[in-house]
Amino acid sequence: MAKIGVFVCHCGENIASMVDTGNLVRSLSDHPGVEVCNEYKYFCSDPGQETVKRAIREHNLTGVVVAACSPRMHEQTFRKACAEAGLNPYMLELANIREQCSWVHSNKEQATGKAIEITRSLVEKVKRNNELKPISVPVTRRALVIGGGIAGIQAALDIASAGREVVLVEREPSIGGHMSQLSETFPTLDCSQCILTPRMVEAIQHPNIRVLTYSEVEEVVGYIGNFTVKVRNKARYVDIDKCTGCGDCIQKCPQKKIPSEFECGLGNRSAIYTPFAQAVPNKPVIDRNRCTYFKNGKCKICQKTCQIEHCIDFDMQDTYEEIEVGAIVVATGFQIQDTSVYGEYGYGKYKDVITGLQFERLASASGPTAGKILRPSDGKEPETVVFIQCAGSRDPSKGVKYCSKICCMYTAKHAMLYAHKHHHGNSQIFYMDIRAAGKGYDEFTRRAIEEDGAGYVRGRVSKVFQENGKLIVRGVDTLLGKPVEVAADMVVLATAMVPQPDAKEFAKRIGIGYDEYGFFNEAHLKLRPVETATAGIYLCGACQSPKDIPDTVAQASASAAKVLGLFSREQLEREPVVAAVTESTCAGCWGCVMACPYNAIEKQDIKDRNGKVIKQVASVNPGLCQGCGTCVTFCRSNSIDLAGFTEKQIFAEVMAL
Amino acid sequence: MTRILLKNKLDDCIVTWRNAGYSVLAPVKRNEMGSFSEVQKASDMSLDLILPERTIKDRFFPQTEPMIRYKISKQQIDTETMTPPDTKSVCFGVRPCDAAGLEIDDPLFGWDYKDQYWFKRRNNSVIVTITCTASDDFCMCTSVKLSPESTKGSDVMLRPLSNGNGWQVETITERGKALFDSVSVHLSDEKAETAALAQVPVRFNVEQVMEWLANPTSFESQFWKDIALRCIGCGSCTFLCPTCHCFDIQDEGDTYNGIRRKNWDSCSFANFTMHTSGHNPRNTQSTRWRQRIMHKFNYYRGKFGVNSCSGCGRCTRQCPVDMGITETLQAISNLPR
Amino acid sequence: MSEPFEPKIVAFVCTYCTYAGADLAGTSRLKYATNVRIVRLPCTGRISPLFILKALQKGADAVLVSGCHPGDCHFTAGNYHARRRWTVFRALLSFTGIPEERIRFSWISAAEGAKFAELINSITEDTRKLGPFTQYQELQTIIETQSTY
Amino acid sequence: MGIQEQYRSEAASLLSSGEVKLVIGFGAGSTADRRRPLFARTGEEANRFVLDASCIANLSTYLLTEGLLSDGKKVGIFLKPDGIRSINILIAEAQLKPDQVVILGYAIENGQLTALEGRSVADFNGVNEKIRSLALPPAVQQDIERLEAMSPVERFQFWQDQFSKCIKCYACRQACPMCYCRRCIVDVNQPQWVNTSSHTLGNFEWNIVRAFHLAGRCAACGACDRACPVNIPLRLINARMGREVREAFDYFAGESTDQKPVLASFSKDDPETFIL
Repeated sequence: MAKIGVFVCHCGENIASMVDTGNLVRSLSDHPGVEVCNEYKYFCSDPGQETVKRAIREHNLTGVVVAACSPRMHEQTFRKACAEAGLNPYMLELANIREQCSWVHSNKEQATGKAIEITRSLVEKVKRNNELKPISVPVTRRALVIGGGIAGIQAALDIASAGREVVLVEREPSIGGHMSQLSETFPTLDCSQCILTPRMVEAIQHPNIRVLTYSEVEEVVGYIGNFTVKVRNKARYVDIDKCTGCGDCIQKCPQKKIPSEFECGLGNRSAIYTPFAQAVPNKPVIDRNRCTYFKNGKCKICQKTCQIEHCIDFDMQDTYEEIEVGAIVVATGFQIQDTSVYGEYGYGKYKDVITGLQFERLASASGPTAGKILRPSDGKEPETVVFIQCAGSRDPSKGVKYCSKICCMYTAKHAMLYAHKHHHGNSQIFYMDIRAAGKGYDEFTRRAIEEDGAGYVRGRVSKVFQENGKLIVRGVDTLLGKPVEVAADMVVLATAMVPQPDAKEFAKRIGIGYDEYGFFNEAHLKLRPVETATAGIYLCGACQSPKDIPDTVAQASASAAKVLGLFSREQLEREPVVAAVTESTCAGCWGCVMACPYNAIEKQDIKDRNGKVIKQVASVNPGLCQGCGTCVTFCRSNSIDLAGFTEKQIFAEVMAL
Repeated sequence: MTRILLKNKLDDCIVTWRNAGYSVLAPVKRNEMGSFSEVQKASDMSLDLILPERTIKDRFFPQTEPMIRYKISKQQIDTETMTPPDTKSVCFGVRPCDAAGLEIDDPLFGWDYKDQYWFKRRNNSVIVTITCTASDDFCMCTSVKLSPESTKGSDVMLRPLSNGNGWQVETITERGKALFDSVSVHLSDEKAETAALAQVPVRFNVEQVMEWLANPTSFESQFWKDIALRCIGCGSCTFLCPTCHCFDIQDEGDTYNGIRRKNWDSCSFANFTMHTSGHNPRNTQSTRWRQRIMHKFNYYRGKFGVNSCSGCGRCTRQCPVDMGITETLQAISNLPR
Repeated sequence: MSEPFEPKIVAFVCTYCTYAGADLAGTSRLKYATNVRIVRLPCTGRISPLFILKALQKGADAVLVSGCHPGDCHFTAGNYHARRRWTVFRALLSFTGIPEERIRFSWISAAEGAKFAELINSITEDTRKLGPFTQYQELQTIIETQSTY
Repeated sequence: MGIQEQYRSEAASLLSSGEVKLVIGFGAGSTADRRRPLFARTGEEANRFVLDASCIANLSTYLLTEGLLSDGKKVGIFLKPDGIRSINILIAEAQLKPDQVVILGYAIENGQLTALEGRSVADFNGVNEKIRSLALPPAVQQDIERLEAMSPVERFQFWQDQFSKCIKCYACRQACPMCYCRRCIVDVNQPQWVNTSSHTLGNFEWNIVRAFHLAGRCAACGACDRACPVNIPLRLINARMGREVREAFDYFAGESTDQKPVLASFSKDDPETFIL
């Protein structure tokens, strides 16, 4: 006979204020098979768990229902408690009377009725739970890091330094990401390249890291500890093993007027090029769309120039490789929003209206102006520069709803850099608020204002237009309540950080969730910020949400720690929620085999005593089965069932509602 | 002198019977199926059917019968026995074969334990049979020693008049007599000619069949395998049979309440004899068909002295693959001996 | 005055998306009708049409089936399989006269707490307008009386 | 020589040459208009085969008789195009091996019989167009349209009237070549998804589940409908399901032997207008 313990948690007032727990306890005490039913303020606390454990021992309970929060919160807590008290941890169900009851209702009587039904239904389910044992699967102790910006580099280095192999995949010809484009970095103003390039070099030279640049992840199959990743190595037309990086080919390339992506269009590159001087690997790539040979069938000057035989190969094809990994870190970064949506700011129309990232390039010593801040239109020094913050962020109508987080800081930095390079320059910053929370951040913005003379005007800019060779910035100073007009020589837009344009498609391909914008979803915003809902796939950097470098690096190390935690074991214990076949009734139609997304179902011979095959039936490989249950629903004769969510359990659950 | 029930008086009889607390059941063809259903008036009846698809047995031994209502609480399971209502009924227009089926089944339902469901309804019912003036290729009452005018199981026998206006009334039991006495004002006393009975040929020699079945060597005969080759193992012959009586007991309900029910079961089903172990003593269709024939013409007779077949022919008439008792028994009588 | 009709709605949801979305509605303290009872399954692929039939037998006035958006299935393809089944099953129910409004299907991601709350409110409201699903529920009462001649 | 004589002699030579161990066809029935399945094991028995416009049953059900094909030997069988569709589905679902079946195909059009060319399963795997063009009988089509024109309440009432007749004899299931499960879902009693009692609720559940299990697998042979002893128009519900998979997924069950079952496969572009 079932002896079920029901434990009703008040969760402080969270549940008790909306659910009459006394009533719930009375109802459940009277439910068939319920041996003991208690309520307590916090069952997840030590004394609370102790109560559960004691009840299991004293009453020889065969199952436990904790009516509390979502199983996504405390299922593990109470499973552990059950196990400690000698009850199989899978003889537990959580009745979600908080997230799905007390927190969402405002009528106590109805909420209580609902809580009673939810709990009863799970008592009926738990009566039919089976004792299960976790499944052990081997772990491939090699990690894949997708994205070679600072996030990916940091994660790769941390994992590699702990002695585990890493494959770092970057789709651009060089690692480095956005950070390599930056001039100086707040709040310390150290040169971005100076602090980044050592990491880039360390990554490519690290014996445990294999860097695959100009490569993309095409497909991920498998599960935690056992992923198979298909990577496409895009044809570079330059054999990077042979290339010495001398750069002669680049010099001779007749196509020289191609706007450089790295320079945000402020500089040019050739058709065979390295994205930037410190690129890692410092080996060129041919831009097929711009190359004279690929366009006209004639040229090959680079190949003729190259001293090394077969180094430049126009017949090179994309190649594919499959890599086995146990964990994946997604660090695919961000893009900046297309600012052309703000026609009133004149971006694209006026050459001297630029984005913050373009300003970085102007301010960078390695940039197109060698670090001089000059107007793109005429190369003159701007006397007055206007910075417009939130040019896209926090603007639900045209831009994005969220705050891009870094703009306040980099705008202050821009004003500062400008002041340092043009001592008599005038900078005006239109802002909504200054968000400078971070170590040394507020001090940094104060310094921009107080020491470097940045003028902050609180208000929005309504229009930028050209008049007499000046960019007239018209806005409102909301503190003074007056319209303002500034005649500027240059306008810098603090554009919003947005997900990569293909982020959603990518997330679908590798099987992780994303939010309405395309930023990837963490498993729990607060408590599991670097894990995704897909076990074994982790996140870091701006692909999850807008982030600055310190946060990105911290998160990268955190994801590395998660990976290393996973890799600390040779075997992994997995939820035993797997399917199993009833051989005697299986008709061998193979519908389940075809429906299974994991190829986890095989055909198995059933033999008689003489070894003669009498029939074939389906058989589940529990190592491959992920427990979705699609096969169970397909099976017409109900010959396959899913542990933890068996037909009997669900039937009982429904019949108790 | 014989009493006559004219068709135009049938409505008056129905009213009288209904007023006396009877529900009147008669063959009704509705939604492409003939069955015994409650009628309000004569025009509801489909009396010209040779046989409705469903038998009168259904009204005494329904396809599904609630037996016990149960309520599960923490302390105990409360049960309440469910019995048929006390309604009296007139079963009007039953064919002699169907009526005989009831009498054939009486000993089965009463030999060791009196089945209250069956007998309560039997005691509350009056069977008013109409003799057959037409038959079809499947009728075989004469082959099982019955006839289009056999009175077995009937309380009243009505014989259609040759002019088609009504029936000659012949009461057989006290119960039948009382029923028609209650409507005597609606009956006429006159001499009238009754229509000719249907000519149902004798299709097999049942004595020979019984003899062969009783021979122990017949049980393992190849005959069964050959004859049952095309049987697909559905239960339609058993469920439409006026004498088949096997049932299963099932509980149906939710967490708190439910009903224990008695449902028809069929020896044609592979699961009928399936053991929990997975072993099935009758694991082929031929053994199941053999069981059905043996039961009807050997075992039942051994226990109750009567064959469990009243010759209605539904087993063949409705068989999806044109099998049936007739063909099998014909084949048995034709076996070389 | 009779009491306003409170429909009974049974929801079969996958744990990774819609169940998480319902949790998010909770953590966001969004308010919605109390009429829904959630049955948690690992994936929409596990949601059998039989569950829907049993929910109707148990007196559900409406059934909701919900899971991850296409392409977002935690199990990569469970919801695609589910979608086919639903298409067929829905046509079947409709053909047998079970109104389409009684069986609802949706995609609700873990981030769509608001969508969950709104959907429950709108299904509750719609079902309240439709009234109890007496047609089906009467089948349940017939079984007690049927064959008791 | 008429088709009956042609097929009698062909069946006889298949049997006498030992190419097949058995030919499943039709013989005379208990009445003039009835034909019954006939199993011939010798050339002599093959002379009892009857083939005429009354031979409408789909005999493919018999191929799944337990043990029949386990010896690996071949069986000949008389089949109409719907029966060939059934064979294709059964092969696609791994219930039959194509090389164990010799098809004696025939078609009935306007009461006239024609022999179908080809004897092996492969021969008919290429006649998709012929199979696909199998139209529903106009009467079935009209009945479906009549039902669809009804309000849901009326439709429910229609089926309630029909299903209340059901006695759960399972003739529909037994007659169907696709119902080959070793254990039918209705016989699963732990848990009892389908009420086994033949009250109207249980009958509704059974008939809905049966139709669902046949969705995309029905060859529209009408065997269920003909087998039903209480005349429930089962083929309407099956035909409606057939139309659904055809319209929604461009799927025509039984047009080839390597079709993936419609409900064990999917396309990312499947329609989903009804999903909120």
